[in-house]
Formats: sequence, C-alpha cells, structure tokens
Amino acid sequence: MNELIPLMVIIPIACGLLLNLLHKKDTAIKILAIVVAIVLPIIPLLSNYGLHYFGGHAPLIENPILLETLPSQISQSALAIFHPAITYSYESLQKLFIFVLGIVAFFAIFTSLNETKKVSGPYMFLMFMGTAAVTALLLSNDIFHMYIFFEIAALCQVGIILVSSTKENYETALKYMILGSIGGPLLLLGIGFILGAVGSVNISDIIYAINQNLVNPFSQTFLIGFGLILFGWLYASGLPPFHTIKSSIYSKALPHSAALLQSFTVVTFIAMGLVIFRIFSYLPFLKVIILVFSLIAMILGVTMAIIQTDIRRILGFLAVGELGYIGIGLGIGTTLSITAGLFQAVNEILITALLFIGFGTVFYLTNSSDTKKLGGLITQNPKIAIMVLLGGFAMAGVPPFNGFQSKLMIIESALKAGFPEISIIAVLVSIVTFMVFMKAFYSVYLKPKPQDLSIVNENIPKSTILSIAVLLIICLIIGLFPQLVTDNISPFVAGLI
Amino acid sequence: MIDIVIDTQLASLFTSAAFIIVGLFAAIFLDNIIKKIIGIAFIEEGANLFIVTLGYKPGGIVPIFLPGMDAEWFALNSAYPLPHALVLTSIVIGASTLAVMLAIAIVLYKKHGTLSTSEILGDK
Amino acid sequence: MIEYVLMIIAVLGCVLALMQRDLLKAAILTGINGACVAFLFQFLLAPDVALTQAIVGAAIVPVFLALAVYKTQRTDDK
Amino acid sequence: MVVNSFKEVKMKVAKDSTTNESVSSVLAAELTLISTLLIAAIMLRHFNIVLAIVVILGLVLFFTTNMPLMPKIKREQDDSLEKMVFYAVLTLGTLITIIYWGLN
Repeated sequence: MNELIPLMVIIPIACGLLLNLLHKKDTAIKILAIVVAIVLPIIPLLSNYGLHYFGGHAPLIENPILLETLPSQISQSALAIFHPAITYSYESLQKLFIFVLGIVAFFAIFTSLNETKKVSGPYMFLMFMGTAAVTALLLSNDIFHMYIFFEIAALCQVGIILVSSTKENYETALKYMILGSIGGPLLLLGIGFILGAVGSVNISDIIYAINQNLVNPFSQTFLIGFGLILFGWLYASGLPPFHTIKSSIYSKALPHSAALLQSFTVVTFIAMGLVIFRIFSYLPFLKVIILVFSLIAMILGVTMAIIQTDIRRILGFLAVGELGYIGIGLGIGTTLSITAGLFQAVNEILITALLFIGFGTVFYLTNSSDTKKLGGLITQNPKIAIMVLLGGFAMAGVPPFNGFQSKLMIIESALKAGFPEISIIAVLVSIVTFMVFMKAFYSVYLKPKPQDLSIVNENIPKSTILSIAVLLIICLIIGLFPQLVTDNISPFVAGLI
Repeated sequence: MIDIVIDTQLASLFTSAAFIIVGLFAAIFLDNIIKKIIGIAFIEEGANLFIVTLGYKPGGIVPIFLPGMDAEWFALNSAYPLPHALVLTSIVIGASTLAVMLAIAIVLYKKHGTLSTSEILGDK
Repeated sequence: MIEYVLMIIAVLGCVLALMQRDLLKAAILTGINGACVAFLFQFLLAPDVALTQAIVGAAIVPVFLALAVYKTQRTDDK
Repeated sequence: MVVNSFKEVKMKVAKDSTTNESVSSVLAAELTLISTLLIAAIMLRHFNIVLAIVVILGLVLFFTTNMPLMPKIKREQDDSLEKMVFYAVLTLGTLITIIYWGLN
C-alpha cells in the first residue's frame, strides 16, 4: 500500500486545520485529536516500503513512450534519470522514526488534553502541524522540500511556545525567530549553491552527479554550499552555538509540549544529518567537523546543566548534551557507530519525553520549577517519583534500560574505530549526566519540604501517570530486546555506506 | 588584466550579495526590532534573487511552452524553470515568518514600552 | 540597461531603509525595494515569480511593517 | 595552585548564593570541563603528535592561569540575544573560512 506514504503527512495537516475550525467545540476537538493521534503511529506500520512521486511524475527513464518524443539531448543525458517530482522515500528507518514520533506525539497530545482545563484548537493545530512537518522532513528525498518543512517546523515550535503561557515566552520566541531567520535563509542559500552546481535538488540525483563525475565535488561552489547547509543543520538541531536558545525553548514550553519539541529536534537532527552524510560523505573533513561539534555539545550541555537551578532548564541542557552522542555515532562513520547513533536517537526521543512529562507533573502540582523552592514531593506522589527515577537511570545508561544498550554500542564502536578518548568522554559525560539528574531528583523529591511551598493542583491526572508508565515500559522492552530497533536500522545503514 | 564583463546575471548576483550583506548587518548590529526584521526580510530577498538568477539564460526566453514551438529549440533557449518554482514557495515562507515576528514585536512593545532589543531581549 | 538602474535603486533602497529614523519611511522604502526586485525577476525571465514578488514584496510586506509601526512607535530612538 | 583556585571559586560563589549545593555543582562542572577538554585534546594525535602535545601543554597552562573558568563560561552562555547572535556569526565565519580556504 504505497498510497499511505503521503498520508503520513497529509492526515496530521488536515486534522490540524479541521481542529482549528472546530473552535470552542471541546468534546469534538478531544475526540478527533485522540483518534488522529492513535492513527499516527499506526499508518507507518501498515504502509509498504517504496518511493512515492508526487503527481505521478516518475523519472523519464521509467516512461519510454514519453522519452521517445523528447529531443535527443534530453533523452541521452543524465536528465532522463533525474527525478522531476518531489519524491518521498519510505524505508525501514523512516518507519521506525515515524512510529516513535507518533507514539510521543500521541502521549503529548493525550496528556495535554487532560492537564489543560481549556482545550485550545490552535494549540492542537500547532502540535499536529509540527508532527506533520517533521514527518515530511524524514520522508523527503529533496533538499528544497526539506527546507520548506524545516521552516514550517520552526514556525510551529515558535507557535507552541507562544501558546503555552509561561513567563517570558514571547521574548524567547522572538530570539529563536531572529536566530532562525539568520540560519534559515543561509540554509536556502546553501541549497541554491548546490542547485547551481548540479541543477537538481533531489538527493539521489546529487549523489548520482557526484559519483558519475558530472560535477566537480571539490569545487568551491560545493564547499560553500556544504558550509551553509551545515550551519543550517547546527541551527535546526540546537548544537553549539545554538544550544542556549534550544534549551531555553524547552524550558519556556509547557512540559508535555517540551516532550514533543525535543522529539522534533532529534528527528530534524537525524533527517538533516543523514542527508548531509549522504551527499557530502566524500569530503574527508566532514566526520571531523561533526565530531568536533558533537563533543562541544556534550561538554557544554552537561556542564551548563550542572549549574542551572530550574529543572526544566536542566532537562533542556541534558537533552542538548545527549544529542552529542548521536552526533558522535554519525561522526565516527562506521556501520556499527551509525547504527548506534540512530539507536541512541530513538532512545533519546523516548527517555527525554518521559522525563519532561514526569518532571512536568511537579510544575503541574506546584506551578514552580525552581529547585530552590521545591522539595519533599515524594510524599505527594511516590509512584511518579519512582518512575521518574527509573527514567533517569535509563538516560544515564543503567542496565537493563535502553540507554545502556545504545551507549554501550557507541562506546564499543568508538573503541573499534580507534578512538578510545571518545569512549572515555562518553562514559564521563554519562556519569555526570547521572549526577545532574540525581541532584535535580534529590532537590525536587527527597529534600525536606520548604514551608512556603504551596500545592496548586492536588491530583495528577491518571492519563499522565499512564503515559509515563507506558513510556517506561517501552524503554524497558527496547532495553531487553534491542534487536527490535537495530534490525530496522541496520539495513538502512548498510545501504548508506 | 582579466576582463570581467558585467552582464545581467553577474550584476544580479552582486545585487543579491549586497542584499544579504546589508541584511545580515542590520540583523546583527541594529538595535531597533523593526529594523532587525526589515534586515531579515532583505536576507530572504537576497537568497531568492540568488536562486532565480541561477535559472537565467542570457538571450533566452521565458520558460512557457507555447503551441507551435519546436521542442528542441525550446529546450536550448528557455530559462531553467525549477528555481522559479522553488522561489515562489520561499517568498511566501519569508512573508509569513515576517508576519509572525512583527506580531511578537507588537506584543513585546505593549509589555515593555520600547522597541530596543538590548532592553527587551537582554539577559535577566 | 534598465535592469542595472533597477539593481542600483534596489540596493540604495535597502541601505536607505535602514538609515531612516522614521520607521514609516523605512517601511515604504522596503516596498520600493521589493518592487524593484519584482521588476528584476521579470528581466531574469521569471514572470511568475515577478507577479508573486510584486504582491508580497511591494504590497504585503510594507503594509505589515506599517501596521506594526502604527501599533508601536514611529521613531527609532537610539 | 589548583587547590587555591578551588578555594577562590568557593569564595566567589559563596558571595551570591550561600548554599553548599551551588558551590559543589560549580566545582563539579569545572572538573568535568577540564577533564573532558584535556581528553578531547589527546585526539589531535590522529593528525599530528607534536601538535597534540603542544595543545595539551597550552591547555594545561591556560587552565592553571585562568582557573575559575565556570563563572566566565556561564556569563558567556546567558540568554541575551547579542551573545547568541555573536557566537552564531562567529561559528558561521569560522566554518566558511575553514571550509573555503583552509582545507583546499
């Protein structure tokens, strides 16, 4: 059923637009949102692998009747192989990531419907639109199409921050947009350089042109294009120098939307990173550059997380630091390491979503997230405290959770590739991550309760507890049976190298 | 001495570079939010102009296939239409980004009573 | 020849727009810049883009900017 | 010398907020930063061993002379737009310079 491929993007967009129309009809919005959110992870499971050409415009070579009517300088050249339409390619990797994204989107929408008293149509619209945009980023085999959905995803992230009425959200949103308006057009300019060199924006065509020596891949046009696209990637994924703005965005959003936002970031990181890797892997210094930025992200993320006092900010910086692990997997560049990096990406989406929703209950209970003002909340809700603790174990890489499996794979691949220093840094950073997490956990749950701490909401909704529990169980299952995930990743990686 | 003939294509590439440089200068150094946003609009315009210029063909024709044209002659003489299709989308994206930024700027002006970035967006 | 004049006007328009102290003038100069770019697109054999740019760059963007200036303040106080 | 600078950190942090927790976290951050950067510098041996030794010695010298690093880094990584844009543009310039002229 190849027709389902575009539906993965169309359904959430259509649902978002419909929800916006149903303003103030709360029950209708609730039912529609939940139904579509359940459908989201199911579509990728039903769909077949393959390519989808929009408008049915397959490459000319697949249509011999049309090819004969065209002039010979078209039919004889590489133009006959190039893709004239926007192409979506759907493989095992896309299936895995769209499924995981669907799960996180479902739980984010589910908890937000139950935690916010007033169901807001625009908020749901932004969440669905962002999910659709990120899905399209994963599917698209076209760098310009990727740029469009990258901008839409950025606008949705800004919208989500604007809708969640936290302190200073407008300031953070404007900062993000100004930085994004420097990063976005430069990405477009880089795409322009590649387009000028190759004449096509389809990734398969660009790779074909490079491999067949139709263009000089070391020409300065290509190098400048590479630099600008890499800069756009840094902005999109929140690697340094954009780690401060990215973490402050997480801390300004409501906790369940922060869970969704971080999954957007990770998926964007993976989608654009793989595109850069596919096109520019002939450059000898590509891996060095990716490694340098990932190491800086890990070090700065974790050291800045230690000295913060706001739990949401701590989680934001930790999420940025964990991105560094994925980058290291890509940067080492062996089959094992890329598999490990992508596996880590899946785990990070799930674990960070769990932690954001879990610590979000603290914000829901007390309307505060400053560690100095919190304390003693374990008596309020011991179940959630234990589940969050287990989530922290998963993030730090304690067996038997999934974080352990992927981090072990990364360390192993670094050792095999002859970089023992990277594995030492990885172990060190994960120890410090654990320390940071325990510090936050202690000051929120274990230390004696301050006198002036007032409880705003008494009871946590059952749906939130359910989401945390299900995410934790998924983490445990992946930790016990890592083949479930790696079997989907390794065929893709084998095709990549 | 190398003779560089400044034809339309080269000149328009220089124009787009000038847009991007002026826009980046404004977005980085000017303090007023509205002017920063105007600068950002210029960066986007420069990138669009650059991409359209790539499709230009000196002495070519507009890429519209009219009945009666010879296909081979058309393929040799028309401008490259793919960049035009891309730019159409990115113009609209630029305009919508601008609108959202202006809306946020208005809200922030109501809150702080000033348009200066260093006062609104500084560290607190 | 006329395209070179348009390019010079466009670049001058964008420098002048950023030098204005009156933000309304800056908005109008942005519109002139956008119109020049629209004509340039026509000279670069892209009439469809020129139409869009003429509407967006010469009408919508300046109107948005002018609305924002109307809702905030008119002068740029250094 | 290192111990002295730790005491200095303690004094500096103790002035603004008087909890043990923040002192210990700044110290932990400082140690993490120094150790990870030194280990990362060893990786330069894949390019050139002499360069790696020079860089490591330079880093050690730099750390010992400017010891309380974390307060400075925290000041540089704050949420003001100017600093973010400054670092973004700095990175862009460095990237383009290295890619265009450096590795040709």
